[in-house]
Amino acid sequence: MVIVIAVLLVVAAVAIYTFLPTAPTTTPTTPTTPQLNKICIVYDIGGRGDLSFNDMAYLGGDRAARDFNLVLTELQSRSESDYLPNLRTLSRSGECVIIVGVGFLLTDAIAQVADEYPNQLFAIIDGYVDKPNVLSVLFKEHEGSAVVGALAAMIAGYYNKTTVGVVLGMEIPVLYKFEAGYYWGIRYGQEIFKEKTGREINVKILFTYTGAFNDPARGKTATEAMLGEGAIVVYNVAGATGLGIFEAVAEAGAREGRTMGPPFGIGVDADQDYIKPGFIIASMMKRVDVGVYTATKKALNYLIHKNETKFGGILELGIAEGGIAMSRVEDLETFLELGIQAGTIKPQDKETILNAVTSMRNSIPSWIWEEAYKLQETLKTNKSLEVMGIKFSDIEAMIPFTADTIANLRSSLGVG
Amino acid sequence: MSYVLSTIINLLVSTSYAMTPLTLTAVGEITSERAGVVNIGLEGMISVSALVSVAVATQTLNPWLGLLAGVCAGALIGFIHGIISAYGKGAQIISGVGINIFALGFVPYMIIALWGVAGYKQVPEAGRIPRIAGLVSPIFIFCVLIAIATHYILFRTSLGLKIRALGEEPQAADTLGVHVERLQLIATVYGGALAGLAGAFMSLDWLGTITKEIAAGRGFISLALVVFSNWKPSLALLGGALFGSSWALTEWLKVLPGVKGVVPVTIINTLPYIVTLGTVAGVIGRARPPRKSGVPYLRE
Amino acid sequence: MGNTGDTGSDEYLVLMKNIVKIYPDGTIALRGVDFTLRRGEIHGLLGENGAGKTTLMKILAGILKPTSGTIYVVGKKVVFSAAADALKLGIGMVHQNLSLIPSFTVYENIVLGLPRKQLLNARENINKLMSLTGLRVPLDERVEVLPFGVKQKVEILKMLFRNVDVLILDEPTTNLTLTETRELFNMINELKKMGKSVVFITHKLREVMEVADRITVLRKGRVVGEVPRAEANLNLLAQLMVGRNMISATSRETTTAGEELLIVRDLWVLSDLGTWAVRGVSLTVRSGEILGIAGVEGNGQKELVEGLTGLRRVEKGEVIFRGRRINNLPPSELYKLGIAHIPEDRTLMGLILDFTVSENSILSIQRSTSFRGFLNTLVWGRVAEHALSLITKFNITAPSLSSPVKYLSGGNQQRLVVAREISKEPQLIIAAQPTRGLDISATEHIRSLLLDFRKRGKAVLLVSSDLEEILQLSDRVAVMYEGRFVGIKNVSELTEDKLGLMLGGVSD
Amino acid sequence: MRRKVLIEVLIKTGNVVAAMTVGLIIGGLIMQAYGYDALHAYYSLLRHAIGNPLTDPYPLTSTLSLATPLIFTGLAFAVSVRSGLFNIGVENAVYLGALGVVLASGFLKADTPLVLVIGSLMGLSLSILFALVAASLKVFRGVHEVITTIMLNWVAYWLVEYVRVNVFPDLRDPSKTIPVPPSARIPLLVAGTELSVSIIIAIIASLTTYFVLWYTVFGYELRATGINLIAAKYAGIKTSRFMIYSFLLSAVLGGLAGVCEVAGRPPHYSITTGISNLVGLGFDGIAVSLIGLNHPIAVIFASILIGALNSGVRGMQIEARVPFELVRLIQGVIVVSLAMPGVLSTFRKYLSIRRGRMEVVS
Repeated sequence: MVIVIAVLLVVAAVAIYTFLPTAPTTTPTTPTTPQLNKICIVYDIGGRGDLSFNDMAYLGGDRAARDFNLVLTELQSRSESDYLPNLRTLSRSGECVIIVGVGFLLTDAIAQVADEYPNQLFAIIDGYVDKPNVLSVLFKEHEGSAVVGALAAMIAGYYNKTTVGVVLGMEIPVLYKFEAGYYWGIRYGQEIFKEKTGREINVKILFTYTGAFNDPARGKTATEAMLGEGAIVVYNVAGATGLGIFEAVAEAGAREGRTMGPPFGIGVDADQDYIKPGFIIASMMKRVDVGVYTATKKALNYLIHKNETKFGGILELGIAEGGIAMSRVEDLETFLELGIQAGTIKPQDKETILNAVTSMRNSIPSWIWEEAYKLQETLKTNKSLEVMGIKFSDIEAMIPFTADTIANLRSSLGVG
Repeated sequence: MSYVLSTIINLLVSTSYAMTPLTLTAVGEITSERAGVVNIGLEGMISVSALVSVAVATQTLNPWLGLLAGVCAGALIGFIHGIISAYGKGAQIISGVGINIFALGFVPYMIIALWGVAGYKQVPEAGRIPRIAGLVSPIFIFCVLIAIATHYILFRTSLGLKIRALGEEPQAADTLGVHVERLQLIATVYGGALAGLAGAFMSLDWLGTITKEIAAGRGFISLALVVFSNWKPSLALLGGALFGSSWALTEWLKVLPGVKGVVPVTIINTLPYIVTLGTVAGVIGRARPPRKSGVPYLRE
Repeated sequence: MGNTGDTGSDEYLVLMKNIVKIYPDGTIALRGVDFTLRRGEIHGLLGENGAGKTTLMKILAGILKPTSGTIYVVGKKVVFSAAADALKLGIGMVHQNLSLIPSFTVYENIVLGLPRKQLLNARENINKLMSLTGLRVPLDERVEVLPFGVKQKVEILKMLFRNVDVLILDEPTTNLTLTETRELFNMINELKKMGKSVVFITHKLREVMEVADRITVLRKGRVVGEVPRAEANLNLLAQLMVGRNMISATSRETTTAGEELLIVRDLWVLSDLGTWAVRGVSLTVRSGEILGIAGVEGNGQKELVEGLTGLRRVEKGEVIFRGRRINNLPPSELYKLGIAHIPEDRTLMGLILDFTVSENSILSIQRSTSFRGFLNTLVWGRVAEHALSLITKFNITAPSLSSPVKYLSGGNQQRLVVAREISKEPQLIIAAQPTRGLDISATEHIRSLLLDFRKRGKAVLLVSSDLEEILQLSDRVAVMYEGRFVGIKNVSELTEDKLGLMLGGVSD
Repeated sequence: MRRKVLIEVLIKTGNVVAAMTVGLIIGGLIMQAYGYDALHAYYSLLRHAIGNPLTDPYPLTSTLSLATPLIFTGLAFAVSVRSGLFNIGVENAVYLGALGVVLASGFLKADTPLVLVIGSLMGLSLSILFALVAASLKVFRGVHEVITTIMLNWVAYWLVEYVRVNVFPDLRDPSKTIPVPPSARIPLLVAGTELSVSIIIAIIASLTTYFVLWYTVFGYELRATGINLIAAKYAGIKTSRFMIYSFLLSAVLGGLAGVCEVAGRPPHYSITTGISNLVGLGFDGIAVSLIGLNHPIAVIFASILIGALNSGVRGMQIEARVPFELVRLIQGVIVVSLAMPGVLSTFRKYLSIRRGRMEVVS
């Protein structure tokens, strides 16, 4: 009896398996000729919702898909072991115009699959792969970080405070770039402040690695510690952990009856000024979306339009390339507009947010803003700015950072 | 206020927040394990309840309704787990693992489905739980009370006697007219409700946001806390305070200039775990789990 | 067989009709059984192990669901979905394998599950009940530290406290002394006077004759007789129960005792509570003799046995086996020297219930070279041979060598333990309560095995609370009372009455 | 006798299949409710988990390669369950096993197979060391293993992070540790896939575990300790010693998972940020072990089952365009349904009761 049931089950399973492809309900799954019409994005295990490169990559992919009439295929990874099979499966399908690997964690996997499928085009965000069919999209996070660092120092000076901080996620080299730029920027900001006001300030810099990108609780507690140590501005370089930073900052302000900072947070990657309007002084935007969009465009040019002969190489996006910038109110407007389109932000909220952000910005003397944006302009072309004996170009030369080099830099910039 | 004093107060406040979700979840799980049902899906229950509470609080702009919804969501998962464990005599550990995986999918999926953003949603100010004196969370107070009350119920009342009997020898309780399955289900639902409250606390009170991995391992720490406390809610309160304070202290230490130069951050991060391990090895020692906890009760 | 109308009438407090019980593994326990119980009646339910007595009563107590059949209580058809339902109707059962919660106190065990209002002066009421029935138990002690006999009292008290109309006692005298048994019977009669009904499950003919008003005999899932006491006699009942004439009681041949195998001098052992359980016991066991240790349970026998078998630390004194001091040697060493141990609780200690028959047949001799192959492997072929030889030689009924022993009946489980221990070819067997809870044929079998062992010039240290067994098997008898020996006597000098006095600590 | 065993196996398999079917149906309804084609999704799942191995072995190799570490961790947990422990420390054994290989790569700085040998030894020693902490606290202080192992997992986690950041970062890409040198890597079984010789090691490990547990005195005593401590003591078994042995055996098996992952899985051959290539393998092992009824041979099949689900996820995303989150949700439902006790067993009970009833009537 039991054996009969078992056999029946097996037969049923096999039957379903064999006959399914011909069943009319299923859309064609084994098309005879694969259509080259997809943008394929493979996220790292952080996945969507990291408020960072994964989400931004989606934005860029989505925009490119609409602009170039392509289909966006997203593939999230359950674990690191999925990267290689995910990339291989996509490559084998032959349907992807470009496969974008989001995050440095995918570097090795892309390097390997790029060899196996030399005709498939890839892009890697935040990683470097030296293959003709791979576009390495790198960002100059240190540039933007320097700008927000200068802003932080000047705000500290303006409010007669002495401390600023940065809360980071896991200890990885990409984050060292943020750190380096930020510290340099703070020291440079001190110089500007002295120049403008004649007052010498020496800002104490606090930093901490929470060890997680996904735990706002750690971000909040660390920020509370920093505020307890007298910090007035805290820079978020911690993905979703950063939500806790903003929370702590806003709470501290609210406790003193304020609807806007100080203290302030600084947003990262996306324009995060809207998360806690009034308490996020600005955001260091890292436009991964621009990277994905540009990579797709390059792939189409090379593959379809044939008006580019070379695909691979490094696409380095900094302030000059529009890949890195400190947010402005106009950026926020654009972001909010996108949010309204996507239905994530209610149209009536837009004005409220904009008003809050604008009045926050107005509470800081305009010369501080001007100086910060001026530094942003300068860094487009001039890397020889120097503070405490360190030129900005020196920092670029240290990339890729290791734990040792960043430790050296911290001590030479007087970071505790 | 002097620097030292304010730092101590700040640390105490941080501790009160860090310990609340752990203690609540552990107290619930203690009740459930005392009744013989092990639920390792705590992580998932915290996350799902956090999500549901934010959904309701955002919609109604009423934090208490959100809180209630979170509690209900936890209770519902507890109910499903209870049905599978108590009535279905299923494998409790597998079910718990399944709950955790389910939450890993459910929470981010619903965040996208509900709000069109991936990964997080802020709670509007009107949906946040108000603080007492701007510092203390009412749920922290409630957490202390519920731990004491649960302890009292478990060890001083006839209901508690019945519940503990289920974890020790359900057959004996069964013959005396204790409704084994029903009571196990109730205990599991209670456990779920407290885990749900923990989730709602994290999102509506402590962090003011839901993220897709909001529990971030706290479910498993709670599980350890259950053992740490030797299945006694009052000790879970102490254990929660111990872990919470060393956890908060860790985050503080890492911020202080100079510390990192001496000890690498990664090593500082082990502090709460080593403290717990040391305490349990040095002070607590032998723990005796409920004898039949995790074992489905099968009648002949 | 049923002699009543089809609907339950008021004549019977309980009427069970055509009860069939088939267990999920296919075992048929009851094949259409009718059973009646009158108000104020003491009803003996007699049968061998596996006859279905317990199953039938568990169905009445709502613990098991019948596969088919109907139950009427006071003329009304009832369906029990849980024990609670039966308890509500005043039917309570005291199990043979007690259902107490070890880590709870006696008080907690008694009041478990009671509604709040009954708890208010529960302690007072329990005390009243204790003095009424004479069942005295320490209310604030944890049950796990109590001896078996006391636990059973707790169990009975627990049911009485629930004010049941029908009290089902499953083999209640197994662990009671003569005096205690007498007390129990008095108490049962008291209950009868109060208008309560008692079902008394047993396989002991004398007891059922002594106490029951009416006797139902079960054999292999069927009722084979329902006899009023006036019409019953021992032979009739025995024949009904066993299905054939009784085997004559094993007789003991005289042998001459030889060398002193085991010498114990001034032995002191602690109990789990850290109090002295064994206070300076001295004894010798010679080859070719059985030394019986009688005593009410909880007087240190358990600790004595565990001390001698390496399971519990010997604090003071000396244990010498064949000239060698063996204090505190681990069990494995003792086995090598030729000591075997039949533990008092086979399900907890003597067997691993989830292990197969084969696996259990080598428990404690698993390291023997006869089963070991290359690199410490277990050669299952040889194990199976061993198990098979035990099964055939000792007449054990088992579904197969590879079925878990939990599926064996109690008698066969114990046969397996005894067979295994005897097969070790030891010089001395320490046997604790070797026939507890077994039916007549299993009991006789195991006793004859022990006597046979003695006949071969080996020695047995028998610990038993069953006086009949002590008198039947032992050459010399020691009585243990509060951790000491009241006296060691040759069996010929003893009678049950004399022994009874000594059990109470009275030496002559 | 043989036949009985076969029926047992079939029933148990049938129970898993039946439970999974329930899970799949519920999952399918959820997908339909959210507007996805469930049949298509499941078809893609199968296609990417198994496919047609004759024409294209890739999906199957992917499934098997994802199953490999789970076999080890499942075994590790099964061994501890068999000895009566709930050892969550398999997770840290995985980390530390991998750490050993990385440390060896860093210290030896040579491209030689010796790195694998020494690394495995170091890794296993490390995981054994951690297991000894839990074991001795259990045996000497009575500290329950659940708490010690959860804490030790985190200690091990940060220890590995420390090595990644401060001791042996890959200088070319410091987001991960230095890689295992090429000649010390476990070779691939099928070129162009992720399936390495590790799976053979895993299967050998599971056969060995089976053999040790059921065909040696050691295994006999270990299992006896796990089922009934008192009876084991009676049998002259030094039970606390066997608890320690079980911890060690779990540590070795878990450690092997780490070794095989770091030395045998392309493309990293190193430990990455947040140990993200190893995190969770130990916990997945719990589910695998329980689904496989804690039997070393069944653990292989349970691992393949979970491996297939994990591999098929990609098909559901690419072809049926079911979002990843929903796929995980459904995976959770399926695992929950696996907790349900056997449908077939219930059916069989019903049958045997019916058979008995007929016997009574006749």
